[in-house]
Amino acid sequence: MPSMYHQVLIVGGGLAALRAAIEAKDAGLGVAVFTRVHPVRSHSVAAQGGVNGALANAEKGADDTIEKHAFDTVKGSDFLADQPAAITMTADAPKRIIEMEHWGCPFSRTSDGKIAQRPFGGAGYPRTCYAADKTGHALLHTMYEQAVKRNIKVYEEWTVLSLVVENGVCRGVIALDLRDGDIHPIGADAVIFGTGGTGRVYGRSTNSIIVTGSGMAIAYQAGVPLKDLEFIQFHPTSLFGNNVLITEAARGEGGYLRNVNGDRFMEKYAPKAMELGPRDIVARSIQTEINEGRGFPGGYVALDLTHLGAQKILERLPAIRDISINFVGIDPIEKPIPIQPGQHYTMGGIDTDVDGATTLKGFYAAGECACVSVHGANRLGGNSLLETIVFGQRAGAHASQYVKGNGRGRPSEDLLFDKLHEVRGRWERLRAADGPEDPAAIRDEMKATMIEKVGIFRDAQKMTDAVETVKRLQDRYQKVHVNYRGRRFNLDLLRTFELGMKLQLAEVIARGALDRKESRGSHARTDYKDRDDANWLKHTMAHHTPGGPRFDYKPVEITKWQPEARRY
Amino acid sequence: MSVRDQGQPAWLVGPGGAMAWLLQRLSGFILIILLATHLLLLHYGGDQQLVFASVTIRLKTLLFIIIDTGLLALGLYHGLNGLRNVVLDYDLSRRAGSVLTTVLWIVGIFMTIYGATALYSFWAGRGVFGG
Amino acid sequence: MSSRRHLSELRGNSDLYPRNVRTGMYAWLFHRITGLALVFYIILHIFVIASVNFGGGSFDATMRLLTSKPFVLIDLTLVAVVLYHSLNGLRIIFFDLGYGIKNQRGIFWALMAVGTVIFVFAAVASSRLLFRA
Amino acid sequence: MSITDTKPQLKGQNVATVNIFRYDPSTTDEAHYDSWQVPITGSMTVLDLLFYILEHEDGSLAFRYACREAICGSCALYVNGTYRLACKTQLKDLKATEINISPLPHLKVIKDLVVDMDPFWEKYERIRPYLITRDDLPEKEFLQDPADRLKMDDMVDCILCGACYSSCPQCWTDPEYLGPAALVKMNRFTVDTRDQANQERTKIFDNEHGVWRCHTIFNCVEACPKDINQTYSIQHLKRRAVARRFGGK
Repeated sequence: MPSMYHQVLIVGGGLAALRAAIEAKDAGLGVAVFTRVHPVRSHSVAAQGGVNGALANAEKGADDTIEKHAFDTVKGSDFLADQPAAITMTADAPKRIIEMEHWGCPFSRTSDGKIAQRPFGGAGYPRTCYAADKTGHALLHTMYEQAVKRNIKVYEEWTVLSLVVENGVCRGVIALDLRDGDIHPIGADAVIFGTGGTGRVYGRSTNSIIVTGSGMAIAYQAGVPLKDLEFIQFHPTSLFGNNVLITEAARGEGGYLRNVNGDRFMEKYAPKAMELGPRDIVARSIQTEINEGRGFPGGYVALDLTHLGAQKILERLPAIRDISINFVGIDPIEKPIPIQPGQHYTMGGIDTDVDGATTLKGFYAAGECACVSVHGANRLGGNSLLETIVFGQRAGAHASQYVKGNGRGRPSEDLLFDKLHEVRGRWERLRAADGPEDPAAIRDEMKATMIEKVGIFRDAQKMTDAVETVKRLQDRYQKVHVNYRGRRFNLDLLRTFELGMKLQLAEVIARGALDRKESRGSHARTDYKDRDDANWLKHTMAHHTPGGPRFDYKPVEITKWQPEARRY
Repeated sequence: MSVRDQGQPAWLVGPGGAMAWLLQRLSGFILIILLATHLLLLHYGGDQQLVFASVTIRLKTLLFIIIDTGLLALGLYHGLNGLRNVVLDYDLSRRAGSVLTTVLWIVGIFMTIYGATALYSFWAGRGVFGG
Repeated sequence: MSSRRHLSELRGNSDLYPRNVRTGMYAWLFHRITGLALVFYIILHIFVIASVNFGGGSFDATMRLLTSKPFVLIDLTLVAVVLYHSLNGLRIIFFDLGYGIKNQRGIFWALMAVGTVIFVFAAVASSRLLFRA
Repeated sequence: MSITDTKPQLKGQNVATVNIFRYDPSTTDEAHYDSWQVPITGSMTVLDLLFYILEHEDGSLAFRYACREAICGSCALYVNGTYRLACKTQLKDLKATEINISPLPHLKVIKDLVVDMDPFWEKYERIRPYLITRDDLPEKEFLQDPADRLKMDDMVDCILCGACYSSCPQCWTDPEYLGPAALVKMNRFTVDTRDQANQERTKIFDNEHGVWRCHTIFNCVEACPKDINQTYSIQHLKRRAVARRFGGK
């Protein structure tokens, strides 16, 4: 069977991937989307609170500007963000948001009919555009509608296993069709990854179960460096019990955080911003309350919305209400929601420039899997949806340009099939794996280790432990077994395969964190409590080697604002 | 095959259905009124026995003729269109659908004429078949 | 992909027909059954009435048969069928006008209560035929 | 801990009998149910249960999952005779010691609980599920009254899980019928003040495989895990089609 070929091959079905696909399709190129789940099932759909853009629609935000948005982003990032990238993103923001509106996104409205904006953590103005508390759902469905309109070919339930590289140029991918278990080589002139973060490396994650980080790992294995992966965001408010996200909008709309004594403890930690401090600070504050015994039994605090009144909750936060009724049986109109911090976002990722281009020619990345870097050490709420639509578009546009200028056409069958045999060999070996180790046990231990030892508060002791544990788990993974050897929809095999990639990423995260001897943004060390701009104002770059990651560092681009102390 | 072309298929446009739907509702509603009258007067009103003599008398009254003609025509329309709706629920090709519609119209018109001969013959003063 | 093959390919699925039939589906099923019954009845009815064209004797004979006790019971069934079909038809018309869609069950049972009352009246009226000397 | 972290211990736990529909058309012609005794914990959901079986009992089980918070629409299943999202259905709410899990009825089974949603997506695509504008776009956003936005509120909540499509008797018998989800989407655009394609849209839904096949049976409303009233939308479209016949817009 001859190989398949598409000019621009998009991997992933979320907002960034679809936005890139739309851009490439509009550029007149042959586009195909390969996605692990149907596009509308992608994790973008679960985003709740909103998307930031300096539209200045809200009354209190009338003098909001792109520059202020960029500054808030940089300050929120604890100055690790590349400032030109942050400026690019915030400058594109209004265009992209208006475009989504023109495409039909059902944004909530102000009384004069404009897109409504609400306050969000770490932002000086209400600039988070929203569609109730289902903004990701509204945006993703709109984006998919546009993909349908453009007749973009979607390969559903295909998962990419490897990149095909020839002389430093990306020439395609090797992908698995989950429905019949066949592995196919697919040639391409440009490959764009929009594969999402790596949340499920951690326990207590708010992410979809499909957020495995496999896209990052595949790029990493192909020699593309991963940047700043140790910066993992912990969302302050995830539902106690199963860590379903409770949006920041709950606080943006005026919700209070209370400890077991009923105190609004945020006045101790961020007296001005209170509950609307940036996520790293609020998450640490909550964890401190819990650690110091002022949490509720079991380890949680309360998110109190009762004073907002039924009407506001029903109008602005209906999904939050549904979630807490469904999962913990509590109606936030009547009682506070039990919450705890949970892993939420991967600030780091595949190293890209503002056009999504990587060190590997013809290979692009956008969205959570990429690290441009606009989020630096801590992402502001509402900037992740923005990142997907801005950098999805930019990656799509730049990849199209690249294909038009440097397109090499169909790669040779030899190249593709050589790679296919290699990947299929790995896959078949795993399919036959019959060792003593249970993959589920390895995964559970990895997740527990990561959340406990490379979690909100970190120190050398815990992280050394974590690195050792991950190494040990990687050894155990070599002796793993799979329970099912069939071909069709073999979840057991796929999940075990993904576990191997997760373990690689866990190692990158833990080692990068151990090496970074300072506290910055989400990376809070109890043994190095302060930010150290003299030594650590730089990006961690992890390169793949057979023995584990090799690290070097890259300077942060500081063009406009000099680092200052972060107070809220 | 798990790959789906997200094409815009040439959608089978028409035949509409709005009028059929609306008339089904209208005829249904009028039928309820007519039928109530019909049943009240014919069976539950007064103490009349249903015999040939009384029926012929009533059938000579204009009001009854109007009501009964309405019942006849609308009842047939409503019933046969209902029948058509039932059949259309089962994945009929467009061709079969139009054949069905035509057949039902013919049946309906035939039945209406046949029923009407009975109604109007008495109003005209005699049975068509010389009764 | 052909959607027309589904039913045969699904044979293994024992949940082919849902067991959780609820008010709305019962209402529709009975509406359909009573509707079909009434189509056949109306055709029969036209033929019977048209028999007046064949002369009085024939008609009176038919009528005597139709007012005999068993037929009064059949007649009552007919009343029930017509009542159901009319009242549920009204319910559908409400929905078509945009009313009561969110209270479809309540409306169904309210109309059924109305139907029961009317039916009792009809039954009393018919009983004169049943118990006549 | 997250959904897959806990392996419940049998000791001192409640145990439920779980029957799961099994069918792999690539290897066998016969479908059957497999039964397991599974220890259940307080807040365990049907999805947790499926993961438990996948990881500890039978690695061959196939099912769909993603967000586990009732927003992605992957895991609509037929559980104890009712359409449910596996992720938001807690076992204790089923109030049963025996749990029967089947794939969405009336859709072709790919494997076990995974069904072929292609007919569903095909209908979705037919209705032109995207905003159509004709005039020049405004420089900034379209202005839309909050009251007009509110009209779409019910419809934009749809997560396209397919439960309504699977529950609709018209979809069972007429494979060309657009079905509740697609018609809800259609209504979402017809009531959107920004959309300018109502004329074309009417042609798509005003025909014998369109809205007129809906007989207000309400199975879709009963099945919907997001409490969307599909019938409301479909009835709205019907009235629009009639109004259009008489020169309405």
